[in-house]
Amino acid sequence: MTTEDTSSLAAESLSKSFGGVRAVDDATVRFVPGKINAIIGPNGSGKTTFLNCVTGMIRPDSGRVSLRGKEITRASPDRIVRLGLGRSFQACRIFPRMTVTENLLVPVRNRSVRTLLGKAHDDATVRRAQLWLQRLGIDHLHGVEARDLSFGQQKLLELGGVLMSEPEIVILDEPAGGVNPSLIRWISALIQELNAEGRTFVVVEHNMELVMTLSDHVVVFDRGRPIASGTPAEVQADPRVLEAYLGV
Amino acid sequence: MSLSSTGAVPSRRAPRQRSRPIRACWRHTLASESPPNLLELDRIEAGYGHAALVLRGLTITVPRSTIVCLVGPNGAGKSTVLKVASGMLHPRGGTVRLDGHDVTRHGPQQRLRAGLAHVLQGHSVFPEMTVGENVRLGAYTVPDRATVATRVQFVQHLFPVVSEQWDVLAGLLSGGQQKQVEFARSLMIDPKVVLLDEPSMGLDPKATATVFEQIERMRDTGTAVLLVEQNARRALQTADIGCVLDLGRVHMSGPAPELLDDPELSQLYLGGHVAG
Amino acid sequence: MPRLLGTGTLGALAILVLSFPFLTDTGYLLSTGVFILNYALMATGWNFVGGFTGYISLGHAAYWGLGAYATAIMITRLDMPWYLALVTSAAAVAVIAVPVGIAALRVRGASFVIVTIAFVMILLLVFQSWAGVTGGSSGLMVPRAFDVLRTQHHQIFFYLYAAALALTLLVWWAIDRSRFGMGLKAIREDEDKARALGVPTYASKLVVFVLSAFFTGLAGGLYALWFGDLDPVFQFSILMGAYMVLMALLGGIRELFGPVLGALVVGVSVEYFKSEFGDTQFHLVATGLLLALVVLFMPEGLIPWLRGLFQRFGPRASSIREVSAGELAEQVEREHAVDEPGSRS
Amino acid sequence: ACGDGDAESGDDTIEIGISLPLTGDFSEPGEGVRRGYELWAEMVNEEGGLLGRRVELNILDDQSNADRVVADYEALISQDEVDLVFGPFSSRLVLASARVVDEYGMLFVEPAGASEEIFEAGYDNLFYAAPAVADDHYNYLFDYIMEMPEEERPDSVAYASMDDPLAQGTAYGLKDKLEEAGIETVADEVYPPNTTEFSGIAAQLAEADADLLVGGTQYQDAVNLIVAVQQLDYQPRMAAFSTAPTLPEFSEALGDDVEGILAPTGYSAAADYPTNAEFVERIAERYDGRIPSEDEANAFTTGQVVQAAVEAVGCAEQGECQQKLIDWLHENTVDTVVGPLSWDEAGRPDSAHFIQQHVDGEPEIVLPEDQATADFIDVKPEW
Amino acid sequence: MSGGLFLQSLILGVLLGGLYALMAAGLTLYFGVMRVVMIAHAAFLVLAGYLAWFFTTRTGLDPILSLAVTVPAFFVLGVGIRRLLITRLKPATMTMMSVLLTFALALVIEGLLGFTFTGVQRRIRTGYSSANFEIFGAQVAVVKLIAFVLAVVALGSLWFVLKKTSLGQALRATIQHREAAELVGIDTDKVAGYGFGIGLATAAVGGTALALDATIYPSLHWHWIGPMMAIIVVGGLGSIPGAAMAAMALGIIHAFLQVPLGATWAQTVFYVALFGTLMVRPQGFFGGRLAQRF
Ligand SMILES: Nc1ncnc2c1ncn2[C@@H]1O[C@H](COP(=O)(O)OP(=O)(O)OP(=O)(O)O)[C@@H](O)[C@H]1O
Ligand SMILES: Nc1ncnc2c1ncn2[C@@H]1O[C@H](COP(=O)(O)OP(=O)(O)OP(=O)(O)O)[C@@H](O)[C@H]1O
Ligand SMILES: CC(C)C[C@H](N)C(=O)O
Ligand SMILES: [Mg+2]
Ligand SMILES: [Mg+2]
Repeated sequence: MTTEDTSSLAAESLSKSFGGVRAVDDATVRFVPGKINAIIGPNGSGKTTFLNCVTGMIRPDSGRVSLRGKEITRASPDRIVRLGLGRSFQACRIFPRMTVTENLLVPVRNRSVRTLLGKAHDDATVRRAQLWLQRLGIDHLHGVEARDLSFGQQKLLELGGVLMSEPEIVILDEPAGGVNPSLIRWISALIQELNAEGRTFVVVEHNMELVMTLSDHVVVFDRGRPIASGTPAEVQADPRVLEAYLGV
Repeated sequence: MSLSSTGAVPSRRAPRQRSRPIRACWRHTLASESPPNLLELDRIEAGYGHAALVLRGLTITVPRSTIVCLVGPNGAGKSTVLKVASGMLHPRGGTVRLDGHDVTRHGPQQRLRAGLAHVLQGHSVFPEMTVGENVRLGAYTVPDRATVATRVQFVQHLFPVVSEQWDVLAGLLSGGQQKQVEFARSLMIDPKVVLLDEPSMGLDPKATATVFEQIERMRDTGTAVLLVEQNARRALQTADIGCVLDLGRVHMSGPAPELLDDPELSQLYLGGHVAG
Repeated sequence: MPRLLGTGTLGALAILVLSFPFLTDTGYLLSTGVFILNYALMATGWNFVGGFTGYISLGHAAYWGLGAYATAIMITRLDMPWYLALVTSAAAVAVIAVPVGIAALRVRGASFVIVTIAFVMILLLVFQSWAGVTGGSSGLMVPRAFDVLRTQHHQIFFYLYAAALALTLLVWWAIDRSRFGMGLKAIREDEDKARALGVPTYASKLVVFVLSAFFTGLAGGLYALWFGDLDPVFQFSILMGAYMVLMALLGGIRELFGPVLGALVVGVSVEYFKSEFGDTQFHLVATGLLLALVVLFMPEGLIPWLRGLFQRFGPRASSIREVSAGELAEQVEREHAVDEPGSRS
Repeated sequence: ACGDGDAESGDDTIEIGISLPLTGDFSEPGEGVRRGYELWAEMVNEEGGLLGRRVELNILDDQSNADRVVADYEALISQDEVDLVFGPFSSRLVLASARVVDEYGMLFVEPAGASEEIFEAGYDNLFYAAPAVADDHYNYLFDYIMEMPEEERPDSVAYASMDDPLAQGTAYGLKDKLEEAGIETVADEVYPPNTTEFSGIAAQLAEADADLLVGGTQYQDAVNLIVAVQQLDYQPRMAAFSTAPTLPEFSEALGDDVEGILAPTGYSAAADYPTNAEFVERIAERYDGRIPSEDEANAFTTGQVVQAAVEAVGCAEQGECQQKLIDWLHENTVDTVVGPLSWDEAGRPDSAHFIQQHVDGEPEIVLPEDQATADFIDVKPEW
Repeated sequence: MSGGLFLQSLILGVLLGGLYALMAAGLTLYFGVMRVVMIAHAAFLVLAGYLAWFFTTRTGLDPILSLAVTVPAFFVLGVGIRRLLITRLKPATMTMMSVLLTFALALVIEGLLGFTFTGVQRRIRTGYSSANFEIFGAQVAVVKLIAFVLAVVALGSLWFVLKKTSLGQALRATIQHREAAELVGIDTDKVAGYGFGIGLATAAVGGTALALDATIYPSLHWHWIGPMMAIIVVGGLGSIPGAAMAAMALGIIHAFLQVPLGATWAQTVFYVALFGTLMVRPQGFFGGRLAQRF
């Protein structure tokens, strides 16, 4: 693959089918480095499955995924994270029996034995976690067991977990789902800041308002393959998109 | 006991006539000479385990063929309200009345039989049963096969997923598809009162539209709908009455349109007017 | 407070343990003491897997038995010196645990439990049938390591066990506080999520699994040297495995000293039950009831339960948003002013 | 009779510690041994006790577990501080307990540790209170078979044995001799203790269809094995099993099917040794007219052996007394209900076992001829 | 091996396999419908066996008649156990904790059996205990045949209840999402109770069938736990037809292996099969795949 920008993520004709269902069907996607990419598409169009293939959670049947020109198709999820790719889950996943802070202490990208055997609760890390919680507006809950959080709070916490691993590329599966509109605004502000710091974003979202205001580049999925891509404006104008997704 | 409680209703109403905005929600419903309230939550105090209270003396009433929409920050207690209403969580104080009868002590099944349905937030399909089984189970309490059959057809027509994926294990569906199945399942009965916890979460625009259509349909067929939505604008556009919940109290309430135009509200709870 | 409590327990335990042999000289009490230490070592060893990853192994007796037989065979067949045999066999057990772990850790929950049961069952059959090497059902006699009176023999092994236990606890503690440990606990909570956050789940599980086997095997080796008579039915029994779980659970699997405390309680009561209801099967009933009570009423274990009692009176963290949306808005605005955690990568 | 140490061992009593398999694999013979011990104690006490002190038995149940039996003797000796110990039942448990007793330096006379391993371990404090060690249990039967005329002599043998020192000891003791004599082994099955499913083994025995079936058994396994081969309709011409046929439960479990089944036994009710008559009589009155079983006899023998030593040496407590008792037994011969016993330095008795056969439903001694109470049935009736 | 022995082993294998199938079916039922690993299942089998034995020795009637008492009794017992014990477990930790809880149950049962009936091994002796008839030169033991028939009947009715009644569905819904199940109007308590009751009822039948032709003693259940667990994993946790088929297959293989390998080594076939399954197909060969995704 041609040498590209340091944080380029691309998928070459990925396919994944489950029994009969072709969840992802020969999808080729190049995400714009350093920008906020959005993926939209009807329910069941394969967005999440596509992300699962990209992040190594499931093995694609065919096709290849590359990060900074390096192939990562068969790499294990944890290795991919270490390469700087962080992702959040749609049905939000947190560690129920851990406190909010501990939830953020889990991700460790450095694999050296010294780091691993080092103290988990060391001050620097804990302070960093605290700052993230503040930016997400849930720092007052730091001592609470995650299972006691409300749904939206859990979504925020999950986002925090992803950000703690300081990924260069952040993949978010419906970060705004079930989140209060005001918080959505803060989240999008946060995303923009982090993007300004040079992180690439890939956001799957059904909240069109958010997608249109936030993203620089939009990919539209339908029946497992990208049917259109471009700036929000372009995409919004595209008849295929209107027909397949917006349904107006 | 149902007698005494119904008897108690009018006497209780009197003092609340002149009450602070916290009861506004309820007062408003009186104003619009609407039929008796199907669901009444009266000065509810509730919390989880030993932890502090989540709901602190909250009062909400939902009249027949009305959509009351609860909006509020995450963790305000919206889902908790619904759990209390459906009997999944027993309040520490206050009373729950269903069609005038005190059901505070009743469990979910009793309230279901009394005509109250609750669609949970997040995923509540039966993951290892097919979409078909899931939908049919929605009509578990409906004895008449014919009715079930017609309703199945109805939801299949509403949500293509249901018919297309009829034999797929529900747990394997995509997030949005699962929500659609859940909603379809809730349409298998026609209850007097429906509690919907963020039905449009994770749905694509088309499905969202369908869902809101159905909510309106329910309202028009006389159902009382208590709707929790984070997609607040959309929700308030559909709803008759809006209640803003914060810190476990009714922070503000009134006719949905009024709330929509309230600047302070839209700033704090509706995320302002997202430019663009 | 908890730190203080911890060190307190530690000191108390240490003193109690080390002074025990001087408090009694009847061989029976001594041997009971040794047996309880053996339990404690096994349970703590078990807790490397059970406690950190939440994978419940009912077949851990397998490693105990393997350690015991390996030591015995090395001494009798290869006539190694006892200390060499002890260490080598523990290591050997760890090596054996690698392939087993690779196979067993592929599955979670019930399947895992069943696999561990199956493993101990296989070993039982093998060690019963392979009489040429293992002595079959007639068991295996281990020559005495030290030529001393029986009571002294007990005393020596009491201290050997105590040392091994101390070592094991140290390692557990080190992992518990480490980032590695945090990853393991994440696995216990939600394995897939942990992977997605960069925890190398499979490797981590395997590491603790092998460690666990090692220390359990060590316990076995010591047992062989101390008790001196191995019987497959006893060495490879699910019951023994269940005792390990019971003890760890009773004390609290998230606690450093949980298994030790559990071992003390179970060990004492089992010995008591056996001597009380010796020739009836009543000790089983008693043990069963104990296990049931723990599972039903203090699934978190004794230590957390006690701690809970204290905290009942102390202040508790409330999970409610105590800030209204308004305040939160301002606060967040402020956040944007202060330094960006995101910038330090 | 369980482990509560309240049996105060003052000067006026002699407390004897015993661990027995009252439950589990060996429970039937275990119970037999207990009956033997208790009868002995009763009779001694009637006579005014040992050295004028009452005898008290402190019996624990080891559930047929090797680990329990060790713990039991440890407790009995160090905790309850008993004055003497008697052995448990069956070689497996004797093997395990011999060491702990030895390390406390106590005399260990045992009724049921017949297998060679025990004596090879070389404990000088151990004595097996029965006529012969396991390997020699079948000696008379072997001689008899050899004297049979060619055409009647079984020319194929099938062995099925529990993986247990005694059981295998007896069966393989015979196997070695027969093979040496050129009689072909057509099947040789070994099963672990606690096996309950015998149909597979039976299928092969039936397939081999040997003339002589030898079972190295304890109790229940013998019953199950026999029923299993019956279900496959295998009819050997001769069948010999260890231990089980010497127990009263055996014929209760199998009814008439026991007819003609052979077994080695260390005891004959008919033998006219001193004290035997009285022993038989006492058993009869205790257990409605039944003749003593081997295990009752061996247990009683154990008592007699220890009694002889104690009375000769004149002491019975822990400490150097025990060594005196041991030394005395090494020097002397003791008259018992199984005949005069003396031992080699490892504790092996040096006489021979009888061969018993169920004739008309009763266990009779058929070998050796001079002791026989009934004639040997050459061809076993169908079972 | 000779033709005669081959046929003989085959017959023994099939008859035994039928019994395994019934035992495993009960075990997999608990898991399939409520994620409970019922370690005590084997103990209940032995209990039923003892009751049958006790019944026969006391009344002198045929042990099979004891089913009239034990089956309903065990059903009620099952409902009770579920009510009083299982419900107290947190759904999150259900699988793990149920292992331990039912393990405790097994110990208690074993203990009580030993306490009341002593550890002495028992065997039911009926007129037909050693009866047998011949087909193609191979012998078929009457008792084994009866046990087999019992197993088949029980399995059949089990299948009917779960497939042809709404109970089956309600059961599965209950375990998969309790709250949701209640919200669609299922009486989750009652339903799960029935599930457990049925499971134990199968144990009653299985135990009686077992006791017809085997010795029973309190600690016997340990010998069954291993093979049965292996069977239900190979068959696919929760899949009753899977368990039945795996049981039959392994039963036959076991019978054949006994000839060359002998009793003990043959036993390992169950565990070898188990590990094999994990390597090739962790979810088992017939098991409905669990709906897990991210
Ligand atoms: N593990 C699986 N097994 C079987 N089918 C699956 C699996 N995962 C996904 N699918 C199917 O693949 C299709 C795409 O699912 P996916 O979750 O990727 O959709 P999506 O675009 O994320 O939808 P949504 O917007 O609702 O999240 C769906 O039809 C789903 O049923
Ligand atoms: N199971 C529980 N145990 C303890 N506390 C809980 C539990 N569920 C919710 N809470 C707490 O109760 C408060 C209200 O929770 P609730 O789920 O009702 O909020 P919500 O309004 O539904 O928020 P969201 O919009 O995010 O769903 C939250 O602060 C939460 O921390
Ligand atoms: C002859 C028998 C009493 C021998 C005893 N059964 C033993 O195990 O050695
Ligand atoms: Mg998705
Ligand atoms: Mg909510």
